[in-house]
Amino acid sequence: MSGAAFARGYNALKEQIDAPIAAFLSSCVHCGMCAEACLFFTETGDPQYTPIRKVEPLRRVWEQEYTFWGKLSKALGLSKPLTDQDLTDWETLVYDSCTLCGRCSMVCPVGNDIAYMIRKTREGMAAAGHAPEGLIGATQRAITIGSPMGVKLPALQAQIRHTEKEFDLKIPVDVEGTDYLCMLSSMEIMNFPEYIGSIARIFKQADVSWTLSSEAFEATNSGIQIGVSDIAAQLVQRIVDAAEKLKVKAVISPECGHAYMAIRWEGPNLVGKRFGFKVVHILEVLDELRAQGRLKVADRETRKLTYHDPCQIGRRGGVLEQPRNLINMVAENFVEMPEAGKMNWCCGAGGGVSTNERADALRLKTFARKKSQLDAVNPDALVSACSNCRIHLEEGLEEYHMDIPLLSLTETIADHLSDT
Amino acid sequence: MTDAEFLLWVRGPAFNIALFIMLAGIVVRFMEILLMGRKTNLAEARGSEMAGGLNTIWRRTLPDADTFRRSGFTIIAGNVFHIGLFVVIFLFVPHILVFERLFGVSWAGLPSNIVDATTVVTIVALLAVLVHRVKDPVLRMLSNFSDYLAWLVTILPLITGWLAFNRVGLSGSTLIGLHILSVELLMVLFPFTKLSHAFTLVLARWYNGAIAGYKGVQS
Amino acid sequence: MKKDQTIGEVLRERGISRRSFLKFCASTASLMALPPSMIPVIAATLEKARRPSVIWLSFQECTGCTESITRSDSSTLEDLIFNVISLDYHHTLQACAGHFAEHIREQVIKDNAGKYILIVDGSIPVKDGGVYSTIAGMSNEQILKETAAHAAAIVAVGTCSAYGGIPKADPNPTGAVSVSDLIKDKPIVNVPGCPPIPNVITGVLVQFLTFGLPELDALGRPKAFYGQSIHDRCYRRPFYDKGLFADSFDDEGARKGWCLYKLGCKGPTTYNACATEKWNFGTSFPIQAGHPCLGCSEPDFWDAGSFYSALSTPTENIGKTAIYATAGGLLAGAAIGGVLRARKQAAVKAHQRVTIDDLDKES
Amino acid sequence: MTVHGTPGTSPGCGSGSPCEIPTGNLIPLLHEIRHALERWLDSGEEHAIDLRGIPMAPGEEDQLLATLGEGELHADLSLTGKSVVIETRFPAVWLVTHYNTDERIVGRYIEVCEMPAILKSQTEDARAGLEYLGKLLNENNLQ
Repeated sequence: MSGAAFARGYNALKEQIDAPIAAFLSSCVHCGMCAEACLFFTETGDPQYTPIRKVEPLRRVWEQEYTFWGKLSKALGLSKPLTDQDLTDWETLVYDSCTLCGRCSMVCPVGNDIAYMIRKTREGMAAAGHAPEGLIGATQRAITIGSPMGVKLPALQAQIRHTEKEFDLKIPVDVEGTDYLCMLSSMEIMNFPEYIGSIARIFKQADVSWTLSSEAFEATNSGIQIGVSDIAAQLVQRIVDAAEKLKVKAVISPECGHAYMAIRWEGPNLVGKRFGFKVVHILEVLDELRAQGRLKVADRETRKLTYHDPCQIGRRGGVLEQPRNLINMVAENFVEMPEAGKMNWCCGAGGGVSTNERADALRLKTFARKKSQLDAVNPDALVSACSNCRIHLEEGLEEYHMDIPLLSLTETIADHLSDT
Repeated sequence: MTDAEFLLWVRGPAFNIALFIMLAGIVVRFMEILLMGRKTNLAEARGSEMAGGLNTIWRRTLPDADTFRRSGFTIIAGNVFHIGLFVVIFLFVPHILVFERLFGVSWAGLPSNIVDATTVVTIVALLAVLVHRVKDPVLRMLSNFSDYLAWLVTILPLITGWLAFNRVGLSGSTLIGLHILSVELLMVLFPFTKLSHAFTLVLARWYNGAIAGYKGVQS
Repeated sequence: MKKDQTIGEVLRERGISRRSFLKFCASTASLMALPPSMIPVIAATLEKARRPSVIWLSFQECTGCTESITRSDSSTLEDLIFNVISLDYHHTLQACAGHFAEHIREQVIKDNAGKYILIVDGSIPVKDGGVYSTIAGMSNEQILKETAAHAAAIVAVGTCSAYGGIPKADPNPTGAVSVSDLIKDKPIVNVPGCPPIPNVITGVLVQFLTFGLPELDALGRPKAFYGQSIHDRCYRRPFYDKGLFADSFDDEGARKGWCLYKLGCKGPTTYNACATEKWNFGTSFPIQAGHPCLGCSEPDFWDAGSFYSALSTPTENIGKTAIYATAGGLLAGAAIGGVLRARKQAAVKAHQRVTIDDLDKES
Repeated sequence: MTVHGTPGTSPGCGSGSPCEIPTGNLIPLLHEIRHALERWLDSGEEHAIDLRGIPMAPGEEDQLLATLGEGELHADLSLTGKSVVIETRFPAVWLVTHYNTDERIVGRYIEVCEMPAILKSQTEDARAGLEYLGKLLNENNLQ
């Protein structure tokens, strides 16, 4: 471990602190309410998981570098400077026990956006070499191979061929001048290939002009999860380049929650310029098609369905009504879990936690929160719109011996469309 | 120093010093925050920063039902002592006279005996908050010296004020003098402890709401 | 009149009935806030007490205190006590003057050494050798020290002698001090007030004759008379409790007799018997007359901020302080904020690009 | 008993206008008198209340006096200034008022007893009277 790495991390923390963070840290009254909003605390009862505590390295840097009194007390030896050991101690708190779900940011009485600060803290942690192995590997694969899961173009092409054959339709690739460039997450290629077919069927019926890109199909962004803006910008740039090359009007984020966050909200800021195209989530596109009457439903789902709001799509992304409109279009019996919507509980796998094998046991433990939410409504099937959530939900349901089928919202829509 | 001299000192030079430190401190703290700046958001906005910010400033005062259920004690005790402090500070006629001297405006106060009762309730709530802070594992872990100091300088004026109003123990001048002195201690520490949340909270809530509002997200 | 008579003997000699004496004892007991059951005890003790010799010295004063006791418009029960004490020397009242008067003072000191009571009104100027007030070529300080040396006890009547009073008010041109500033080795009973309530002056003497040196508060005042504040005994206190205040001297609240706190009443910090004892034979007292208490029985009452600004308010110009503080804060904030901003910009400039090779700790 | 609304009294505050808020001392005072009267009847224990020691709003004392009323006995004493002793309409409850020579009140007590001490003949005075009577007889050779 080199001192140079710590200096780089320390500087990264200094770079991240802005007026909102200064306002947040000035306002914290140590009331502890964020703990009750965090599933890592509620499911373990361990006070170290209190969200605001996770930003302690950032707070120390703020206090000692950016407040007059903090600087003074540091000079007088009244406060300890941040050390590399502190970062080592905080690594599991910043990465393993935070999904950046932002639920704490909703309950803080003084209005602190704690998730915003943890995201920033990760910049310093990663730059100082304190990111978890799992995330480092995924990030390296994303840069070198093009996808965190190591999915390469041939794998996608195989899925495309398979899907074209299965549904007897054509999937456009690298078509210039379409309305939409559709992005995917590698989980959708590897684990849930039905997604590609669903999109193709829906768009065919609704007569949407769209394409995939062979140069940029991966929408997920490990750079954001690990907290390295430089890398995240590189990954976003690939999509920007593809979108500009294909001259599309808009880029569609896949169901994956943090991919949406990465392209829609962080993307322009990462690459440092406004996009010349729109970025929309697939649910926004589908709901718009629904509103325009371009989706025709053949039959309606009779099973009792409930919907899990992926944090980055709902609470942090603002796509809350669209999934409900869409489910109600195809289902007769849609029920809400308690606290659904903007206050929904995270599945436990977001923010890179699912990529971090070290956190597996903790991640499964916190699934108890989702279980109790599900138990309250006892649905026949669970719908969601994030492949990362889906993988973890499946694992969790199995772990807790719950026999509830898991559906992708896009696929559910596709399955109930009339073929005409 | 006789108690008359003491009262004169706290009403005179000491008050001036405390007021100066508090106001200058607040301004400095504000500028420390604001001058840190914020990058322009380049993502296409879906909503309004201003609307989100303003909404969150007041909306965050009211917790949602489930948060209330989980953090009931913190919310109730917190609200009781905050509302109590508001009533005691801003609706007690002798206090309003101080604000009148400072700002030139005054408003109607509450009957003093109601303020007196509110003071007792507020003190009890603050004591409960302290017990909670010491006993609750999360709060115990989060708490540092500054938290207890802030608690102390908040409850002291309430206690001394109650004693002064009810004229317990010492002479009238000493009681009022001690009360004013304890307020001055609060004023001096106000900008430099977490008590500063009283004004930075507006910024914090605004930023939170603005970040959300820009994205068209509820907060 | 013989010097060693008891008070009872003097009274009987003067044809004062026992009932009249009881009546006097009753009003005195009331004044001392003693239960009426104590009246017979006071009567019995006082009757047997020796008739004391008294020297009254007046220094820097306005004669208000003497006026207070000797109001000539009526003969009062309080006169009784002055009839029985042997007021041997009083600067202002004595008929004789000049060297003869001073001779009497010296004689009394000599004849009653260690037994006489010294009453002082007025403060003592000590600046410039005490030239600001002299009697028969002696400075007040000299007279006081000489007379106090053989006194049994000293009663400092009025706020001037008790605490310096108005002569001592800022900037105190004569260097006025109180009796207790100069005399440290004698029991001193302060009877402050500007002037003190006449009954209280006699009451203190009765108390002294009856029970000896009274219990004093921290400011040397007999607790029996100064034990409670004006505020605590004020009939307008219920208005204070209910938050009903007069805002000016001629508003509705003033007419309705509401609390005068906002008009600067010093009742809460003033310890005196005005609110129950009242003035002019129980007719009224300042608050009842519609004027806030000035706090005249407290030290430095003249310098304790405006008579008309409320006790809770700061005495100095806080509006100005607020403006200076804000301006100072803006300047300091701009300077500090500028430094912090520069520090942040330096950090941004010092940014080292993070690549995937930097992520591994081993790298 | 309507204490607050006793006819004939016009309570005032300060400069004579009606007093909105009484000190609230009136009713407790009447209770004190009642308890004292009970004790005196039971055990003969006497009780006195010094009205000057109790804060009263202007008019409240008038209300008290109107409530107590005037009973059968009214004695004017010529002391140093007048003193007036009346038995209120509640027997054994006395009102003793001392005036100075200007007929201003200098003291006022409510006494609960058989007879206020000030009414009783004083042995010291009696002794002096006896002496004077003897002297009178002696001087005039009336033995």
